[in-house]
Amino acid sequence: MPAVTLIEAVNMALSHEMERDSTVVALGEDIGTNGGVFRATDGLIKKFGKERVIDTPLAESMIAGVSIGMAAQGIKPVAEIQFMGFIFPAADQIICHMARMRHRTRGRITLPMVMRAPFGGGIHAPEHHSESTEALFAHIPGLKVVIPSNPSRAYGLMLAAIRDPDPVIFLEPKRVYRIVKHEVEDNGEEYPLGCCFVDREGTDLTLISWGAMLHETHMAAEQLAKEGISAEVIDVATVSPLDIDTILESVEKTGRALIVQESPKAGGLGSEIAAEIAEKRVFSLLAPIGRVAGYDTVMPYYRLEKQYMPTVDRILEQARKIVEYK
Amino acid sequence: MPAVTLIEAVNMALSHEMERDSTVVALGEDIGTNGGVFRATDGLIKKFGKERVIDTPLAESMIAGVSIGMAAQGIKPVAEIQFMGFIFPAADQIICHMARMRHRTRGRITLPMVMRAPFGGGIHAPEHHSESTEALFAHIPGLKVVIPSNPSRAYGLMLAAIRDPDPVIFLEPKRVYRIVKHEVEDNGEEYPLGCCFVDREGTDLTLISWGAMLHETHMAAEQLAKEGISAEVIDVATVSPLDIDTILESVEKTGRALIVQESPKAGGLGSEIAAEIAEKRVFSLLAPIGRVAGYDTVMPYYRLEKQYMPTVDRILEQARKIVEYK
Amino acid sequence: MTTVAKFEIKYTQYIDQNGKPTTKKLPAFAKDADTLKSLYRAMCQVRQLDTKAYALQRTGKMGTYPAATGQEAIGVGFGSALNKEDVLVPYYRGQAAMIQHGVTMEEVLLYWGGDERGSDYQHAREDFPIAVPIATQCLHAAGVGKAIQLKGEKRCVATEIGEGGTSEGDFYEAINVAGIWNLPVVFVINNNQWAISVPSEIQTACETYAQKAIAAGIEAVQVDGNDVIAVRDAAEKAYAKARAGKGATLIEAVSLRLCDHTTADDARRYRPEGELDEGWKAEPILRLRKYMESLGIWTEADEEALSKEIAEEVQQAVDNYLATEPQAPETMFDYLYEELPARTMEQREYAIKLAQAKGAK
Amino acid sequence: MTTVAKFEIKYTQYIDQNGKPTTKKLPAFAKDADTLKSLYRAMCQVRQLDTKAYALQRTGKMGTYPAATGQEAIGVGFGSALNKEDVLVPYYRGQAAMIQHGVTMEEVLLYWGGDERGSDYQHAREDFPIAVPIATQCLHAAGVGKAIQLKGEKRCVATEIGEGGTSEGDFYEAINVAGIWNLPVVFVINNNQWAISVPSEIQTACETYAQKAIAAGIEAVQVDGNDVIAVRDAAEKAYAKARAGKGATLIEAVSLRLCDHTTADDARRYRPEGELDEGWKAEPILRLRKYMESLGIWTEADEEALSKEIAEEVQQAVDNYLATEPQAPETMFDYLYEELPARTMEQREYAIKLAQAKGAK
Ligand SMILES: Cc1ncc(C[n+]2csc(CCOP(=O)(O)OP(=O)(O)O)c2C)c(N)n1
Ligand SMILES: Cc1ncc(C[n+]2csc(CCOP(=O)(O)OP(=O)(O)O)c2C)c(N)n1
Ligand SMILES: [Mg+2]
Ligand SMILES: [Mg+2]
Repeated sequence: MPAVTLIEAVNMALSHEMERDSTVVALGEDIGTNGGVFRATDGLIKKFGKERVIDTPLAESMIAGVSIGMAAQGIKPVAEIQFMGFIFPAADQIICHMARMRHRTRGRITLPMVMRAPFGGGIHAPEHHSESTEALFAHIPGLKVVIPSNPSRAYGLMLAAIRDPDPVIFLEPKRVYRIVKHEVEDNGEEYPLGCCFVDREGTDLTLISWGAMLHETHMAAEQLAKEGISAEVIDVATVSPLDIDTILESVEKTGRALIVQESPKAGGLGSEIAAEIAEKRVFSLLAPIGRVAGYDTVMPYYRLEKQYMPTVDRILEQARKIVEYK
Repeated sequence: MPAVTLIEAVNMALSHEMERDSTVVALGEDIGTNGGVFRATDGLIKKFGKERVIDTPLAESMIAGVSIGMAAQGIKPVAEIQFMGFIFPAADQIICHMARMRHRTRGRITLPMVMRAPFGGGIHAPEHHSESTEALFAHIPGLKVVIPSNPSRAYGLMLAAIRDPDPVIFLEPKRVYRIVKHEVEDNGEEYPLGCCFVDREGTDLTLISWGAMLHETHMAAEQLAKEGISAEVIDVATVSPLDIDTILESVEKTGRALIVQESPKAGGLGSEIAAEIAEKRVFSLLAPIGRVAGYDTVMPYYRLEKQYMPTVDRILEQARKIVEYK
Repeated sequence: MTTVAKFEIKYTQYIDQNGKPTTKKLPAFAKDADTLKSLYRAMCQVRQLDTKAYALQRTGKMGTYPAATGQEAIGVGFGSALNKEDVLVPYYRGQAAMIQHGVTMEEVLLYWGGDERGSDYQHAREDFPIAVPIATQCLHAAGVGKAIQLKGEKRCVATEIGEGGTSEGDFYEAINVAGIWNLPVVFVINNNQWAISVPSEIQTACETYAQKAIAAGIEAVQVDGNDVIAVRDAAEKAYAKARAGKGATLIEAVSLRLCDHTTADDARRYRPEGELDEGWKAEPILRLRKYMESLGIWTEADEEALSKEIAEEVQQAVDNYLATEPQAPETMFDYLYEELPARTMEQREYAIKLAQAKGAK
Repeated sequence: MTTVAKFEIKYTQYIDQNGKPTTKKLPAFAKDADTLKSLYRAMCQVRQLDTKAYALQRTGKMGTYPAATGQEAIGVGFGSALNKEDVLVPYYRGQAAMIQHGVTMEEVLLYWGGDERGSDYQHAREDFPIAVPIATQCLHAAGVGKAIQLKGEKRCVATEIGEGGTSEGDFYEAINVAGIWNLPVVFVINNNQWAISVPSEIQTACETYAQKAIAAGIEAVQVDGNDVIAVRDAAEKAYAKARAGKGATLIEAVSLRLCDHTTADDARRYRPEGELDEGWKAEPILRLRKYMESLGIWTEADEEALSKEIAEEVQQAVDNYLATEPQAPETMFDYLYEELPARTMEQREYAIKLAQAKGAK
């Protein structure tokens, strides 16, 4: 089994599915000859030709709108938005059409399609290359929003996303594109969408995160273990629709919840998770629900980005507070 | 003092401020000769001429982007987006520029401007004319998002929005554009942005809402009073940045919170409010935090819209549950 | 200074407003009685449907409705030239073309009557539903065209947009990609000279809307949008070219909106004096009738028979529409995803419970 | 069929790649030694700055940086023709024009070095900061132009965009509104023939980018973007027209990107064999030098003196840049609103506390 990085796993899944299903087509800016600015589509144009690996003109609304038209006609587009910071010109097509076509036509026209975008901070990139705005799309009924946290999940979830009968926004945490490798067999086995993964079992506290932040979260859990605190770690993975039951079960067990997110705190996905706990398990709680998050300000340019992003220390500080709460 | 509707109050405030401040300019689709499809700008073109009341070409990204350029040059644009469902083509300009110019230039360029849009359901309109997506913009640092619930607040908050040194998204609950009248003196007195209003004092339960839903919320409070339940009612008014302290104080007093919102539940503003309570006052709670909200699905066409929107009965049902919670 | 590129925009009209041919070179179908009669019938049908829908709205039996009064020749012209296997991507004022391609009047009424089933076209299964967000449909049409191209099919796509809608970025992005990808898409601009209250004089500095195609490197033609023969002829040529893999075309059809923007609008607030009187003289239906009369293929009797026949059809559609029970509350959820998430399933149950409780009351 | 509109696109070049005038009718400044030398100096300065920035990035002292190598004549040409009171709305590859309008090299370095203070221009106070989201700046330029028009001022606005960026809806919406509102805005297309890895052959079907102006009803001209005299001359005329209230102009300047897209790119992955060799023969700096030599106003000695002088200036800017301490953590919050909300204020305090704790460690 090859040991692959997250970005390689994405590439593997795309290649596997394009091999298996001739209706799958990749499109986006610089995804062909250049293989994508992060190389997610590297080599695909050689394998599948420029009919199925399409370098588009520079227009995100076009990429989304054209993908919608293609999907309606039985082609399965996997569209790349070069950086999530550039997804907003496509917001209208995503929110008003991608999310609604099945509903609007009473199921007559459906849109099996994937929109991929690298997101998140920590790679010293220019402005608009580091934000985490998954919560915006998680609030839109009709979309599925999926965020893999490691290579195996990237492979399995990408396969599931492409095979899903409904539109999926697939956000790739670029900070961890290459920091870990997993042995991933290219066997076409998918991971289920719409469910959280309990990465680590614990009894004192539930740490809930997704995407790149899961790495800091796991490091924190390790450290807490050394301090005799047993933390359960949940990878949300599909941030919408949310598998809240797995989270509630865990919180019921541990009585303590700490949510870790990179995006700004106000109105982030963590708020939805906290609200659900507060509605359905409030009296299982032995401590307030904590949220370690990016600050409610604009993501700074890279010289200060480390100061913006949640760190293992910040997670530990909050976790200890919660566990020691009287 | 004239008794005016909410839409008339908006018109009064625009007129007042354009009179007072010659740098204020209104622009948008059909706002000139036609006075806006809801007549918010009725008569302004006669008073101020077509230099200051501008019928724009049909392009929302343009309206937002041009307003940004104007604001940077000392003109104060009050831009209308005809319906909030059509704000998405402008999302990129709003999120990537309107919210960031001051921050990006270290205060060198600021954008005092207002973007108005009618929003919400209940008027038998076609698709995309009834949604409530305030939570999307409330998640964007650098924006202020203001929602008046009645004529007096519409007048005072609109004045404050135009005078504010930073960009304000001003969402008008069109369902209540004309259902109530207030005596509003055209005295140029503003209401403060960034603070909640306690509309009704109570001791048993805090009802938190904004916009049109406040009307159902008040009706529910009336009914609850008849049943011997004393409900405090809070009008959030500025949904971002959130004045959470006023809410926390109230919840600390009542020990019970029920949030009423028209937008889909998942990731709505109510989730942020609930999360803050769960983080900062969880042990003041005598019952789970309730959220009465639109369902997590696409707003239906008008024949079913009544089935979608929260009703007084739904609020009452939840409120009683919470008060009776053991 | 050397000239590196040259362009021109041509205008076509076959029948003037008095029903007289303005050229000897008429397309073949312009002499075919059956074709002319079917075009005439289609235009009269939409005219009556719109009038009826308007009346329904005024009596609270219909939602906001956008009539196409005066622009019937546009939708009928390009809609009737489509083959069944072609794909139509309409806009909200698209009933004339939609009906030509198999959408029923009842479906049109259901849609504007606030019922999603109005977009579940029973015949035009592949046609797109109405796109309310302006210009967005142009990109869907390009995508459909791309799929057709990838599948190596000989079909084409037609989409319609108002002249005001051409100011939106999506319109331009769509014609640009249709140009560079050589897509089998035909963009029809319904130039009814108004975008609600905004006239072309403040919409764009272009002398023609057709010339916007030059920014995409695609072919364009301007036609008299009140001359159904000119519209249909331009569409036929553009479709043939598209199906042959020769790429996209932009057709600007110049007409005039003889009605309010929608039932929610009052054009008297902005429409200049006399515009309507002039407009009615140029409208498409009377013109075609005069032409058919001059060919001796249409009589007063035909006219009466036809309008009676159509009245019955429209009434039938209206009756069916009015007899349609609203959808059950759970249908708010049943088409969101193929499989409804557990959480939303609870909301579905709750909505059903509430509805039953109401019913019980 | 009658022709209702005609258009043509003209191309201008004054100096060919051998430094020879291609016409007798040169603009006056083309014979003014001081002007020519200052243009030459400006181009050489940007070339050296870009080279230096590249080197800094390779040694970890700079973030992603977009050089303008080969395109110096574009930014220098239209930037140098601006008056101080005019407004520049740049794009990310805009350093050549920005520096001409008063932005310092140090500010350019700070910006790409990940420090927001790089956009707090000390001299060009009214110029817009770099817009990273492509084409969005075109609308800001239109808005600035509208404000200038409303205020009745005689200033103009210049904005730059890459040829690939013209595929975005915002570009089209901007030229369209600039047309209908007759705005004092000049849009400069930096056609360096590549959008990262995407060549014009798959970007648009247009033969020229200039012709996109026809869709907005504004005037357009295509110039040799490697001929600083042609660029500057076109800009001067467009600005004069704009300041006189005669409306907007689109200038397409045809050049070639002789460097990678940015330091994060590797053009060898997609650039065809031999393109660079050809490209370097046409590049703007050598061309102007040859021309100046042919006028007898430039010598080998001048060249050496100049490049030494510039090297020192650039080094000075780099030293200042490298000596700039990072901003304090609270600056993440201090420019979000005029007044920071209470809630965010707590986060500000927390961030300061953390930083101090780190410092303490
Ligand atoms: C993106 C968007 N913005 C605004 C609207 C509101 N609106 C509906 S129709 C209309 C005018 C359209 O005029 P035009 O494109 O000429 O088409 P017509 O209605 O005249 O057929 C407007 C502004 C909309 N539906 N979508
Ligand atoms: C809206 C948006 N989409 C994508 C990008 C990523 N991106 C940065 S530069 C670039 C290519 C731009 O090419 P062009 O417009 O020709 O300008 P050039 O870089 O060649 O000067 C792309 C796709 C972006 N910055 N903004
Ligand atoms: Mg129109
Ligand atoms: Mg380029």
